[in-house]
Amino acid sequence: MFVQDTLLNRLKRGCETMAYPKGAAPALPDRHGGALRVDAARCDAKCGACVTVCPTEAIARPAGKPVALDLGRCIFCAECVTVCPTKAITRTGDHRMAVRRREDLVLGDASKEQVRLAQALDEKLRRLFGRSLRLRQVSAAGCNACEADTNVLGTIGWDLGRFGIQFVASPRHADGLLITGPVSKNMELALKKTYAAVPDPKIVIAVGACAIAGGPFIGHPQHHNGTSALLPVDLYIPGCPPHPLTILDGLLRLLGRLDEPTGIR
Amino acid sequence: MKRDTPFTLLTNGSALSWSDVPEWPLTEFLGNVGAELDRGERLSGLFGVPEGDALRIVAVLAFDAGNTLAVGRSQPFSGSFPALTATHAQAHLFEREIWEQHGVVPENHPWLKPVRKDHGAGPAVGDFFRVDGSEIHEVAVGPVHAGIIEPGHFRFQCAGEEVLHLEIALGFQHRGIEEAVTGGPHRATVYQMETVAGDTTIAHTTAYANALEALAGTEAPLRAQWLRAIALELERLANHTGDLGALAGDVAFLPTASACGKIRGDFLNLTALLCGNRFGRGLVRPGGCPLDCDAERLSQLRKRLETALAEVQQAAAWLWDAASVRTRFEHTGHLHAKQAAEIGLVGPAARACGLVRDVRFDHPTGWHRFAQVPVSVWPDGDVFARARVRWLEIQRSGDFLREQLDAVPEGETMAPLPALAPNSLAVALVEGWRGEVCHVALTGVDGTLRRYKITDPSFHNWTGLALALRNQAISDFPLCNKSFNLSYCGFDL
Amino acid sequence: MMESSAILLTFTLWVYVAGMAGALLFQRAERLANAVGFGLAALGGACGVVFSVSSLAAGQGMTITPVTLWSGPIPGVRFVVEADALSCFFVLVVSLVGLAISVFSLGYVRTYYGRKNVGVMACVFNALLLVTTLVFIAGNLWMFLIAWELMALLAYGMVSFEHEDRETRQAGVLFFIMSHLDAACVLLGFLVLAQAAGGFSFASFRGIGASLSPQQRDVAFVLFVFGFGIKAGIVPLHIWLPVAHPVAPSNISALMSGVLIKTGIYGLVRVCFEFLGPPPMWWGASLLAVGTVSAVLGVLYALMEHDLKRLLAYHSIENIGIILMGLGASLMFLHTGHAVLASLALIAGLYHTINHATFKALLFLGAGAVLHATHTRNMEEMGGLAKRMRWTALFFLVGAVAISALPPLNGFVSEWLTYQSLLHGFGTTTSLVRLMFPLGGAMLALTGALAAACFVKAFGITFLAQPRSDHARDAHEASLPMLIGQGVLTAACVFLGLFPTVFLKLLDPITLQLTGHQLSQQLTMANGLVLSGVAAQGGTVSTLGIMLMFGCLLPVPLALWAVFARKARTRIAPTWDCGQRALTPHMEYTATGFSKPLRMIFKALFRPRREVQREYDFSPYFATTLRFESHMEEVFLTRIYRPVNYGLLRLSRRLRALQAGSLQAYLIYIFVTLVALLLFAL
Amino acid sequence: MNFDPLTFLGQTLALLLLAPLLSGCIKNWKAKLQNRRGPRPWQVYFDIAKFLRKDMVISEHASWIFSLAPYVVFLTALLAGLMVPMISAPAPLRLFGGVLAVIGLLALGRFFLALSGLDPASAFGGMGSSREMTISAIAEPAMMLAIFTVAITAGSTDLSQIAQSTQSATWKLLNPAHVLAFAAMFVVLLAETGRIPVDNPATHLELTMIHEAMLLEYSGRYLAFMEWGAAIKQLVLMTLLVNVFFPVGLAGPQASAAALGISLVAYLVKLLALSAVVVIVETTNAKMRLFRVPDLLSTAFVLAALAMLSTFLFG
Repeated sequence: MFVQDTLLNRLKRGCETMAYPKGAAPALPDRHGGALRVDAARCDAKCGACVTVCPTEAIARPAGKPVALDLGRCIFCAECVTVCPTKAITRTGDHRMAVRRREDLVLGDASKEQVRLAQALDEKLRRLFGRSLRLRQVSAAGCNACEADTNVLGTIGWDLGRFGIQFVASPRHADGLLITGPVSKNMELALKKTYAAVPDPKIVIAVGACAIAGGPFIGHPQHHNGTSALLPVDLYIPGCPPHPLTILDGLLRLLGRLDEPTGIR
Repeated sequence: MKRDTPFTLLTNGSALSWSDVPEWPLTEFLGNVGAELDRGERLSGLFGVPEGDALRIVAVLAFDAGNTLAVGRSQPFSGSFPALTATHAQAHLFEREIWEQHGVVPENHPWLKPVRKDHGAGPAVGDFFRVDGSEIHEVAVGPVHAGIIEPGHFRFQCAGEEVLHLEIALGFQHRGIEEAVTGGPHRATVYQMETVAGDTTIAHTTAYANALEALAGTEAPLRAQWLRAIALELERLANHTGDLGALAGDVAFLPTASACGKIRGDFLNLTALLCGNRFGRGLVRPGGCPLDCDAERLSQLRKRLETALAEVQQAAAWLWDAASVRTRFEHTGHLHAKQAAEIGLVGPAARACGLVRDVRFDHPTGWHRFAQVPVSVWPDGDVFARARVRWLEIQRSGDFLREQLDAVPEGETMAPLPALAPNSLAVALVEGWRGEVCHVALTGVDGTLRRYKITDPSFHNWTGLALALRNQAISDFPLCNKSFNLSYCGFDL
Repeated sequence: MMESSAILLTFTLWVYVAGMAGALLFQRAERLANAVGFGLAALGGACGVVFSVSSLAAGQGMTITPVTLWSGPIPGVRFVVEADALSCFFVLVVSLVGLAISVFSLGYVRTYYGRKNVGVMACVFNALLLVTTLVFIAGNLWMFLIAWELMALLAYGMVSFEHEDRETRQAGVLFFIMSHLDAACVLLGFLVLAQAAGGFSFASFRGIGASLSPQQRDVAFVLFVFGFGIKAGIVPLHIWLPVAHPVAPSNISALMSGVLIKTGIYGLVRVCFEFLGPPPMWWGASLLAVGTVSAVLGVLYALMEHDLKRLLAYHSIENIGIILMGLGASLMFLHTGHAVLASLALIAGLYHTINHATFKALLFLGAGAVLHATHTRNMEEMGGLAKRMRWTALFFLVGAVAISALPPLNGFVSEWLTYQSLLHGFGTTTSLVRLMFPLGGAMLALTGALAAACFVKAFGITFLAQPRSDHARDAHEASLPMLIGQGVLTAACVFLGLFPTVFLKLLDPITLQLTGHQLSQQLTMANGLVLSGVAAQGGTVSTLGIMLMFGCLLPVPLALWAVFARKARTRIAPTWDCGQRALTPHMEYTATGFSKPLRMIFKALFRPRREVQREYDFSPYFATTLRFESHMEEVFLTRIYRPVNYGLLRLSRRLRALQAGSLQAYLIYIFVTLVALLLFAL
Repeated sequence: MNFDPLTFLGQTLALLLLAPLLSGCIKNWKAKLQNRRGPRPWQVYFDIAKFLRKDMVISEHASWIFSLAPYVVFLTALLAGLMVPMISAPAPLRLFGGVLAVIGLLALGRFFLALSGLDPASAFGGMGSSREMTISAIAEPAMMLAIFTVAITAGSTDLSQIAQSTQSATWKLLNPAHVLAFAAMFVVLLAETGRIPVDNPATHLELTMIHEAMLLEYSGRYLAFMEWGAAIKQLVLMTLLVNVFFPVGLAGPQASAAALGISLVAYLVKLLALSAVVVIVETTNAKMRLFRVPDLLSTAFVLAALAMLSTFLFG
């Protein structure tokens, strides 16, 4: 009967949860490429190849300054990497991209070649949510890819529960919102009511390029180009969709559960 | 075999000039469409093409038995048109959409309500259908659902625990893709096609690519078509495994739920092996597939595919073996074959009612012309049947991938795409994992896209869920909902 | 000492008479009639309470001397009054409930100003109290039957007080017929006894059963069970109760449910324990069985109601069933010779009698206040009254907790005593009948749980969430006298719940008189704090202890609040509605929806029928209208009463043929009867 | 009146601390059986501590019942726990109530929990209350019959007395009456604490919840008290099952320190064994259709009735 079968199978396979963050992080798919890096020295002021090719106008050319790449609007299509003649924009293969402030995602200036990674919450919030964080997920016009990769964190491989992080049904039980999708006008009322229903103190996490700046649909009149138009956001996790490892890294970084030094660059 | 029909026939993934599309006065056009539907044909698309301030209605019919498509259009008209829905239920959502997008009123349409937005006030407003009776109470499960799922509004009319009527109001995910594509293809169009429904990226992008290639008069290189077929089946495997796990999770059967959660991640990583993105972003482009795969990568894909298929075999075996699961699945959310045919269900939901409908079988295009995937059908039309159809498709997709990975075609994977022919219409159908994805592209005088219509399989199937819930216990709704597992953003575009 | 209580008793009766006269006199001035009538009734109730408590407290010192109230012109017909311990207990019941209802009525009858004759109502109310008291203290058959008949007539008058609508008139007629059925049975029963005893005084009836032949005793027992059973409302004789009680004005329904159905219990106790001598086993077993069936069916039917007063009426049947379980067990223990257990079971039955009187009257008064504010009895149109009628909600909640037999209130204490007696019953006999005790216990548990479910529905749908109608939205709190009336009964419930050992002392003289044992000492431990069963280690309970422990443990959550949540703020926000536009009252749970699962589980009993009419213009997928109706079959009505009714009608129609109208036919009938009589006389 | 404050305080602390740990262990083991690491057993402490500190959002439709219910649920569970023998046979509040008082207190907690579900006027709360009261109404007679079986053989409703009398005749543990009563009580335990075959504690889906649906509107410290009360209720029912129906190793009234130590160890071992059985049942069964739960509970009633009959047959 399947009861013995399942129990035996269980003993054979043992614990299938990954060792991360204690052990090494699982490798990103080799063609994924991870975060982007802008090498200001290599970018010569006259060339604008990458600006025209970017589908979400994430790259701007401020006069006299090196190119400014906004990773929040980037959907990681890597068109700019292939088209840049001097290889100024490169892929670092690094999964760590979550930031606390929106401007930390803009790369290009001399000291800001790469993403300034998120600092943990302040002492009070970290003491409160450090070991028990319950999030209410709201899909505001998300295309179901960011939702799927947030959902996969609950499966046995990633096992979000071991950090005390849990997705709950009612906003009353939640400590914060995890928002995906460019926040369509049709979802505006629902998102505001959900945010109002969460008891303080609460945090807001924007997952995916859509939730940060509108993603591939940037500029459409049907939505608000991301969450920051409506709610104060505490954590931005870029990507289209962000790899589960990136989302998990962002959450753990937010709660200060990652012991390795953050601000290395 | 040719059938005497007034419509112009064309094969899937091909184009014809806008003038070749037969044209009739409005009532005659609707009469012809009604006649074809009475003969048992299926309506794949019915949409409006504005001409000045007047409007033409274009119909795309799928003659499954004849393995061909058919198109026809009405002369420009304005004001209102007699609704087909009175006699053919499968046209009901199309006509509501025409009313909402173009303002022409379908006369005596039995259920004329907005499809995506309520003219500025957001969806799910206004009067819902009410059952009268003193003990009836409404249960409204609003846009924000429990768990991680897209928003949609379900209004139940209940007598205690029993659901008498379910009305579904969507539109929360509306991002305005069709409006953005007109005048395209722009820089962002292909990325928007990839995110029409995030979990059906390959199907939608392949349909988009086929349509543009048809308009350009070319075809993707064979190896590219092969790579697209591989990616399509990987996407199907990942989603069906995820659904089996979710169905087990909804009845709290932990062994299969936990195992399938992990195995779905493995299948997504196989797609990531091909293109770096777990959902196949960047794998398919009009003109072919930009990223080629060397032999070593394919053998690694083959090896990891075997382990994943073995694991899903084990997990599914537990599911079918557990009696407590079976009592929950059987006779829940039942749909008859006649109902499924009348409301025009597609995909696994239709095949679970015994209808033999599969675009890879009826209208093969791309690599499916050379390699056949048998159609998975199950007769009963309840949750158990939908789960079994998913399990059969996992096995058959697995066999197809094994067979194809052993015989890899050679050649280029990317060819430059010539300019699109002006004033021509292209229809591309692809069997996504939820069912038939239908893209119709119409170019204007200057070769840019004058009108682009996307029909996600969920557009056909949401009515099926509303029907399946009648006279069911409300505690079985999540199970029925997950057995359909329809896309909200695919419907809302 | 005896002299003063007799004076007090006669004074109480005269106060009622004065109340009647005063109410009639000031009919014209409604306000005055109300004040005088119900004021005097309240005074009479107070005196009755003082009388009964003092005489019960006197205990052994009570000598029973029959007093002739009035000897009329007809020889041999004398109205004798005799207040022994059992009578005093029931006088306490009627007086306490009468007091509370009179105070309540001072405020409640204001709605009838200008519409109905308040003076008549006050007068009949006083008369009812007077006559009921006389029933309890009747010394001989004449007094008992006259008082019994008057009680039925006056109650009929009150049931059809609002005779405008047909439903009330029909209910009155049904009540009238059933009252006279039970009066007939009781009369026949007493005639069987009187024929053996030679006289009509109750003193001569005591222990008369020994001199009767077993068949005669059984016949008398069956007649008494039928007679008193109809008045008490046990299943299957209950059909009049849920019809009559709801249509009466709420204060009268409270009196009927609280007191009038107790006259049936009084009759059964008086007859079975005193007159009919040592009971055979099947008497007790049948009472226990009927009690269990009444309890379970009563609560099941109550669950299906969404008319607040019908729901409470069905609960009366349930609680009468529980009382009968106690009495039945007591009779069985008398048969097997376990006198101590018999007195424990009797105490359980009597304790539940006064408990039911208090919390049922409280709930009916609460329902009256709600009806007074919302002008409807249908719970589906109420809701949100807790915020508008704060005190009535609190009192109704206390009544609900009490009737659901939840600690620490009085319902729990009496059911605890019943469980104790059932538990020890298993060991009293070896015959198969001892299995009835644990099964009875299980059914009592089912009844308790279903009662809790029913009162979560009743309280939740009526008082909580959003108001479902305009009436409910602008409901206002009841007036002061109404609140005081409910407050008196709430205090009684709390007292009877927390201090059972104090009250048990009052029951000593009764058990001494009926079963020859005084148990209050044996049941009291830890100087009155703890109530214990009869067996040595048989298990104890202390409701007062539980309340003390609640107070004692409260600092635990409060300390956690102080330590952790000092800075936490509270915010009022709309209910979480999944982010949709707004929650409408139509989305709240309905009373029928609440009890639907139980209706499906017990569908063999309810036989629910449902009709769904679906209309559509073009295709079945798009219905234009959908109607859903579900009905339940009144099993007793359709299976027992209706066939009997039709049978009688058919028979009477056939007999009408005898009335042929021709003189010759009548002469022949006379002749035939004469011949028959002559033959019989040989 | 032998009421000594030491065992009273000891047992209160034990109840308060052991209950979250036990539900944490069950969650952890369920995760282990799914091949995942899962939340640590003391995770429930962190959750409760966080909820205590957080602000509260209360529905505008809620009345004072909504604020009273958490305290009633918490205190009734605690009080019922103090009447059940944990380590030594005489429970601290033995005099204040036997098994009938324990069932009554848990019923009082459920009464107010159901009312608080109806109060905020949301359909889910009403649904949860209706299902909770229905299931408890069907479970109650089965529980009472099982308890009657044990109480009759011991001749008392006092839990300590029952435990000691069952303990004294060791063969009594194996006679069919006790085994059947234990089985019936196990099924009732699954129903009362909302475990998998009846209700899924870890579900997200409001329409399938029973117990959780009533808590959807609670937040902050009220939610902490409600969760804690539910955990204590689960511990009380398990202790009832373990110490009264299977009182192996339970120390007598005036037991020596050694006997108390053995009793503590035996109690913890039995408790964890019972939790293991519950976990295995949970991970290998799907949740029952709502209208099949009464069938499950009527089988529990039949088991209890058989237990009763067997006391009659085997004396």
